[in-house]
Amino acid sequence: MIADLLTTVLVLAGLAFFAAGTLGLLRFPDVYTRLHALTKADNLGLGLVVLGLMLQAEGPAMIFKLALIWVLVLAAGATAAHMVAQRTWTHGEFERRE
Amino acid sequence: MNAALLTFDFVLLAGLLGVAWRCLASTDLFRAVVLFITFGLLLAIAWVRLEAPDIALAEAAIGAGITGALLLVTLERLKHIMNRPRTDTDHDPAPPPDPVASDADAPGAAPTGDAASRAADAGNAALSCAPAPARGRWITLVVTVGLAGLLMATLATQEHDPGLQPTVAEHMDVSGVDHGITAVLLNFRSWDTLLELAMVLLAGLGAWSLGRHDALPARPTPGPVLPGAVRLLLPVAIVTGVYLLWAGSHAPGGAFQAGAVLGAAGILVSLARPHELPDPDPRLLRIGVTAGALLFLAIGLWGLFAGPALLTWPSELAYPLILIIETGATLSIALTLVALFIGGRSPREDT
Amino acid sequence: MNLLLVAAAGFLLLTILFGLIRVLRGPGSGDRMLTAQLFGTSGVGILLLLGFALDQPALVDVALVFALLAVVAAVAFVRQHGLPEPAGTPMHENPVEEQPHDPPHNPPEDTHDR
Amino acid sequence: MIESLDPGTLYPFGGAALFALGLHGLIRRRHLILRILAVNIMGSGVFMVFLGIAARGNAPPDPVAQALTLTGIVVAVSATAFALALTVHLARLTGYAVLLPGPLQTHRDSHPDDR
Repeated sequence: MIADLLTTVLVLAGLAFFAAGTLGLLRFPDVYTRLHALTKADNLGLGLVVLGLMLQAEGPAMIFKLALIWVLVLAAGATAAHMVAQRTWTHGEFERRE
Repeated sequence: MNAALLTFDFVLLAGLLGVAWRCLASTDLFRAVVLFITFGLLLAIAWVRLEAPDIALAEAAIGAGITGALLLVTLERLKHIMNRPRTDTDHDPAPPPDPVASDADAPGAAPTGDAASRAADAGNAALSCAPAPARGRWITLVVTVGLAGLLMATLATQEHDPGLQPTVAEHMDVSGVDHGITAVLLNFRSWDTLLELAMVLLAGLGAWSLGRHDALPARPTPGPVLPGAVRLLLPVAIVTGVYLLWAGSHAPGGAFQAGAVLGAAGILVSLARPHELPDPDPRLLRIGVTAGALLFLAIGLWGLFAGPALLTWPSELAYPLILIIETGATLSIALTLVALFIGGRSPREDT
Repeated sequence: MNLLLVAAAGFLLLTILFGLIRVLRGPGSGDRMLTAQLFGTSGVGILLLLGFALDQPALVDVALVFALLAVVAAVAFVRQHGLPEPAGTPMHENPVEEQPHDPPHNPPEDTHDR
Repeated sequence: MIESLDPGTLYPFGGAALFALGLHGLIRRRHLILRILAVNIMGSGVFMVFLGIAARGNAPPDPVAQALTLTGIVVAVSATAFALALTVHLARLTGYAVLLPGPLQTHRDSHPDDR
């Protein structure tokens, strides 16, 4: 019962970060600030959803798998964000508001 | 619950159709490719809703990893070709002579807002393409809408049929595995799988035969982040691939999913630091690429002489044989996908 | 509980569809690639939520594959799409550039020091 | 009515629409990359019809249909990769990534094999 309540709270909090990330992606003026919005969804949004689902998981194997997924998404998001930022920087295309 | 799932299905289908439409209507190739990657993601979720986790696994590995990388590297190669100087002075270096390009200026056919997006990325000028001509628009629209209506009417009147599911369930105990799809792929309908491996091999050979000048450029790795990420991801990818191969005997997974994951991992490695990679021994590469089909064929022939018939195996030996075949198939599929991505033979081979 | 998870998955699907606006608008290819990256994360979330809601543990494997390979497209984009190429890479060994009588059309990459 | 709309009934219609959309794109667009994408979308529509029919009803889905779809996806990705390689080759020979009517006109001296 408590676990269900905690799951609800955590998943909803995670969704809030996903919503914030998408909103930032749409509203922020240039690539660098949009990167910032993206990593919020990766780190905290998925992190909170995974944490909420861990409370519902059966057995340590499933919990481990969920944690692994989160770590992989973190690594992928950080790498992609870094590389896109670097590429934009080296090309000097500082894109302005449309 | 049901209503929520139904809403989810409708939104998903609308999203799939919308993404496919925008993808095919795009005048910017890069945008079309990103939309196609998104399409693959939504498709994997659709397969989940159709109770096909095996297909979703394959779609995830292929859609997220392989197709995206393949399309992006193709765009890069095209950009390189289009931007390079022309030596043949007789040839007209004007933009592609679209036979109906004059129609593109017709009202209604011009793209809206794409000019700005193209200008923002001047380096991608070679990656834009003419919009569809206005002429003939209504004919194809009518034909395709009519075809879709016909298909839908057929589907709507079709009687529900349980299909072959009861038959497969009945014979599971002789298949040697506990997962229906693996049993079908490697025991009940092994012909399909053998021909599929042959098909993958043929595609690889075809790309290989186009020559060696299409090699991947060896660029220095910018900074330590990418090698670090690869160092983290590669072991996990290999373990995941082997896990999927092993899981295929009793749960969603199998040779194709494992091969696709390992192939995507190989693509990641070749992208991350091609200049540090030693060129593989061509003979070993050839053995690896053909291993799946040859192993399958050899065991199938053994079945002809020692067992009941070609491509069949006695049920007590089925599990180890299937595992051997699947291991070979995984290796071949992974290597062929990497070879298809790199494109062309290794430069060392001819020297 | 399951209803909440399905609704959450539907919400993530909606964020993907809204994010498509960024893909359509661009303006740069970096923006589009970033958005695809965000879609990958949302897709992982949807798969996990559906896996728990519909009690299909195999979906966690699908999400694992997605999370694992999410970076491949982005790396392909950055490595292939636009990083300045150093001179002397295999792609530069194309025979066209060996013709010296066509200087105005040299590709920008050739301005790097050999 | 609403309760009887299970995914197995709903998705095949989406698959038919996807197939038509892909066909439309295949006919209308000239750039070969877009045509390859269009063929892939048509294929996805076919897979969706197939898997949808396999998943109809309350029984477990038909494993034969799923196995054939899996085979189809692997063949599709190999064929796509080969088609992309051919497109690059065509562009290298002619300078264009569209199919033109008439005999193939290649750049003289631009193909390494002629070196």
